[in-house]
Amino acid sequence: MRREHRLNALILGLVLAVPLWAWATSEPFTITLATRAVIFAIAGVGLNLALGTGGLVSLGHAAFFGIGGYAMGILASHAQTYTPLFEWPFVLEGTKSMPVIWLLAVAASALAALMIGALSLRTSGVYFIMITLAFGQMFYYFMISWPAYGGEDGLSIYVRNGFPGLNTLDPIQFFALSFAILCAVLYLVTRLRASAFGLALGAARQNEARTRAVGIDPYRVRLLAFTLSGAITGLAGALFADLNRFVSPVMFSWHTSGELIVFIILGGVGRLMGPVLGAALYVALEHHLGGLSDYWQIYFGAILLGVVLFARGGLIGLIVGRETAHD
Amino acid sequence: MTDTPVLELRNICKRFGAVVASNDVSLDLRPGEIHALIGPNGAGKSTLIAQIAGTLPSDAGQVMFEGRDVTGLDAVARARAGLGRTFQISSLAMEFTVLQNAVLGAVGQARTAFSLLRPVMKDRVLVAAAEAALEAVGLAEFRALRTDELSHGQRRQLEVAVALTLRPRAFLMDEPMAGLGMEGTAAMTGFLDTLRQRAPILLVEHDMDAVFRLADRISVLVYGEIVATGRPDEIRADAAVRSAYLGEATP
Amino acid sequence: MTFVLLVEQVLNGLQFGVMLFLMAAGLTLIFGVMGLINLAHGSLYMVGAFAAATVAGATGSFLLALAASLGAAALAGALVELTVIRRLYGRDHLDQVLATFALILIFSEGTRWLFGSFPLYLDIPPALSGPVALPFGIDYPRYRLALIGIGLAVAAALFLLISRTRLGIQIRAGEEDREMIAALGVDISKLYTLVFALGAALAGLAGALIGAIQSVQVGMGEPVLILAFVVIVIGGIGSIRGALVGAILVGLTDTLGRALLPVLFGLVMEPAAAMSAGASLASMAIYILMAAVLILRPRGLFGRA
Amino acid sequence: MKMKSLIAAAALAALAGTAQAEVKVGMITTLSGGGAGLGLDVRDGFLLALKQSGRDDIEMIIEDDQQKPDVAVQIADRMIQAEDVDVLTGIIWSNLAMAVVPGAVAQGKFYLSPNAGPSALAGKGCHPNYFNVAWQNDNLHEAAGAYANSAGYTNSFILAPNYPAGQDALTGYKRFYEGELSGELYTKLGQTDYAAEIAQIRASGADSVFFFLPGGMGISFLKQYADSGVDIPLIGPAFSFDQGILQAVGDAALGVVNTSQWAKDLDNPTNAAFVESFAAEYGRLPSLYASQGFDTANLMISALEKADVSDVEGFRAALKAADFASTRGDFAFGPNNHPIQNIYVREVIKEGDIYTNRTIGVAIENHADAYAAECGM
Repeated sequence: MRREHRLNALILGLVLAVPLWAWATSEPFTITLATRAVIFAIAGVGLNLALGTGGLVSLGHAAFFGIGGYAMGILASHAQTYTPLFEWPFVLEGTKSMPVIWLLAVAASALAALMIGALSLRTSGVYFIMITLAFGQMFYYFMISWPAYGGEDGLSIYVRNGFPGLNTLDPIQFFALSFAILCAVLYLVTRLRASAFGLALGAARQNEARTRAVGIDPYRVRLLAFTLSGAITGLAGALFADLNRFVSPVMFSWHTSGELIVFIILGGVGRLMGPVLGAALYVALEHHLGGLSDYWQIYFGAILLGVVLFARGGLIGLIVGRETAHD
Repeated sequence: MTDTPVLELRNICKRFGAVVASNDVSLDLRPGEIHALIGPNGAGKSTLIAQIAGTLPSDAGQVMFEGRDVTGLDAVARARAGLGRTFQISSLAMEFTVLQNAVLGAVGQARTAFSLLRPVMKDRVLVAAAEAALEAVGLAEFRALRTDELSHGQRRQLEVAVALTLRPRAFLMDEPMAGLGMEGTAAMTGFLDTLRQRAPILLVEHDMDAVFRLADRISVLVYGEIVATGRPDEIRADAAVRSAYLGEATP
Repeated sequence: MTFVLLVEQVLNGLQFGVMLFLMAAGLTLIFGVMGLINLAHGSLYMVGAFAAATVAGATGSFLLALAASLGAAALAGALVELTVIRRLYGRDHLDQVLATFALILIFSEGTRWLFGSFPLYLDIPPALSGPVALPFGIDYPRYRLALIGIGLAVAAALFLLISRTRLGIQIRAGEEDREMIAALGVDISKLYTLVFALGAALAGLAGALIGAIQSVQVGMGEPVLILAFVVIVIGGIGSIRGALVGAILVGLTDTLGRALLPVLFGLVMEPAAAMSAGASLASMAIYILMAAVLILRPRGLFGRA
Repeated sequence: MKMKSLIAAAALAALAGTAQAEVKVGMITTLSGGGAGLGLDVRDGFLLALKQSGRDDIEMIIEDDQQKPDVAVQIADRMIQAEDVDVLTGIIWSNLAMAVVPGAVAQGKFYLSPNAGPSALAGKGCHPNYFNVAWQNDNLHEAAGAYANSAGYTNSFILAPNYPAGQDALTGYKRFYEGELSGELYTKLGQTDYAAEIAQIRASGADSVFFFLPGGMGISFLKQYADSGVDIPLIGPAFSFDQGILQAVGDAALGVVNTSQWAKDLDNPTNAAFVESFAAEYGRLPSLYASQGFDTANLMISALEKADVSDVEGFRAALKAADFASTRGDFAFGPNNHPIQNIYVREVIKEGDIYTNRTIGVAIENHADAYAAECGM
């Protein structure tokens, strides 16, 4: 346990140190890469709440990532053209303010997660994996063919949205903002995991009959976990859209859902910092392997395969050993 | 007042295809008593427990709990209504510590499963309730162990401890002595003897010594039907029971 | 929409469904016996199509091409089972999803490395090309009729294999109780390799048959894979009968949705908007079907509780 | 591997030559996955032109966008922030162009498009630093509509995938086509089975079918259409009849009429030399995309001859002059920096064992796009 704590601190320290070093040596692109890793990490931490702590293997979290992204895209594009989103029953104007966008991204993805979860959680196991995939695909095809916001072309936002007191166009400042959100999300998830809710969620994953027998309804516990998980992933989606200043239906594709799972498994399922380490490694590998060969995905596939087959418990598991019980 | 049953089954039926698992079963559990349910393997004891606990819906009949019809309630609602059960095969969160399992019961009892931010293992009230339950079954010194590191017998004890944390108004216990060994069985028997003061126990048990020592009344289930109900000495003397059941497992 | 057109669309849906069944049967068999989710099943479909295109290009014989697709896919399947898949039995579904996701990357880029980035050529054999006249004045492609026939024949053969042969008994025993068949003295690892290769061969055959009327290219397996998953989830995972029913249901829903929804929307909306909205809904139709089935029957139509 | 060696050669050459006046070009294109064929052709055409120019002061940085917009944006960020490139090029897909181009030109870089031409970048979103060397997305479809008129078709059935480029394609066709429509269909993006659509075409009583189904979708449609026995003539844009995929379609494509701004047999010396040298260098016939990559590089080189890339105004004016020998013959930029060029009508034929196209006429001469008026540049 202590070792995992130290490792967690080390990972977070590295994620902070690399862009700071890049800033000092004027390597803005490395900062952008680190920001990408941090945002993926937030999405992964969100999914890990459902997948790791709750045992809910969702292959449809791209839906929430995409909804968060489009919340940003839609609000900012309306602000860009000075047209309201709708005027009835009340006037909703577009906005270029990150806090407002985040609020709406979280609300919209939480609502979607609540509805998808309410239906999907009636199933379990492989069926759950597949029904979440189906919901993700529904959103994907809907966004491709819905012409109002660019369809498959997506939406470009020419200038990154603003945050009071910061210049978000400066890579290091936007990184700092993303990193602060990652820390806040990690803190929130730590609290959730240690709470009575976290205990009930873990119990529902390990033994559903036991959970029922103590008078806790696993369905409701899981639904809340799924909703919170979707909301966090949605927040990451809004940040991701701001990083790229662009959203497209690719955010909804099942490959995105797969990648989020990859982060978690690379790092370690159910580990607090698993998705952080996984996302950082993923971005680093993608960046360096891409330069090696046209066929770099073969190597990437082989590395993934190696981790699944030989590093059970992910890389954190490999380093600190089996997860021990903790009070 | 004392004669009003806490738990009452009225004409409960369950069939799986052609197999009749429980056929028109009626029995009751009165305050302060241990009512043992015995019968040969495959008689339908565990099915009946599942029907009472609400994990298995009945085809017909009613389950009354404290004068209330709970037939339509699911397992969660019945647990909340005050039915504390232990499972025949230990059913615990194996990755949790012993204490965490007990605290889980306390959380269920306190209905704080949706408390999101307070660290549950630092909640004095819940932890105290959990530790008291562990103390009662003799597991206090193992509180920090991972549950999958417990011996089989210790897991049975933990099952009972979790049921205790629920502060139920009736216990359903499915073979709490199984695999306990001589000493463990003796300790558990002594413990259950005092437990009936807190709430009556419907006890399914194979250990006949324990059953005849503890039970105020005994019901005998054969092929899903109750063939006899009575005081231990009545059951010992009952001809139907002797032929159907006690022939193969003499007390 | 005329009656003739409707009949033709139903035939189209049936043919699409039967092809999906070939994919889904292997997938559901592998899940039923080994409890494995295989995302790389679409890659085996691609392997079959590429093998068929290569052999057809070299020999000009469609039958040899089909044989090559069966052989190559079965071989690839057996190889993957021996090296990777057998380490995944008994792992949780999450590990299986990720490992087979990695296999997709390796298969896709490996195929591109071997065959290049351009689609390959594979055509319908001359004997089966062109339309054939059916009753009610329907002209229907001969090859598509043949596909329906082949698919149903494979389905029948599969049912016979499972219900009548020694291998079938072992497969069914494997679905019921894994320890049991080991105790019966069946070489379980050989059985697993065999079942995996059989599933792979079916996928390869589907790839070759479909490749002749579609595009043989890298990544061709993925859309089909997702559809095959939809099929087996609707049918109930592990059930061959469920896969057949699910496949035909999905085939009909997709085809008739594409044909009818824009027309239906046209009744209440202006044509251009109806076209777009109808097409959007049609592209989501099978996912809506799947969600609806799972909400009503959380283990699919023929799934075991 | 070839890419590596070419880049290495370019880099070495750059080192050997004068370090002065070095130009850095960032190419973001699709080199992996199902759409890699297009990116490879653009890249190879581009590199061929560089090689033939003999210039040793152009440094190429080539990256694979995996056909994912977020990856393309990330690569563009790196090329701009870390590599400090002068010119960006290479993107194949409209949605990736929409993600990258506005940001790149806003940061003062030049972008030369070798393939995608979304309407948003031709109209309101036009930019002085953005030059399209291929076509505006609607162009080939508009030409198909014009061809349908001249061929005497009066009752077309039209279909395209349900996504913006598909909607633009049908709009583009209808903009020039004057006859009636017997049917209009949107299919699913990535769809591979067209039995249902072909049945509707058969029942529609149309005299012509216009379709826009890029990549594998077109291959599937053509094979299934040929096999269905429906003999209504097909018209399409060149994308489904390109050198790279014709071999996979085979006989099913023979005789089909398609519209293109380029063809292998266009009679001009630049094109003849290009076709011959491309085949010699890479061992395959060039495609439409290869010709676009080749033209893009030559446009850039022609501008470099006139002005240093650091002289932004001068370089921009030199690009705008389009003073280079195009494989398409006459080529000029309109007010929105999009091409004014002939769109030809081609027919698919078989030359020996190879399927290819033969030019049979001109669909529209000196065609510009419909969005130039919206461009406030």
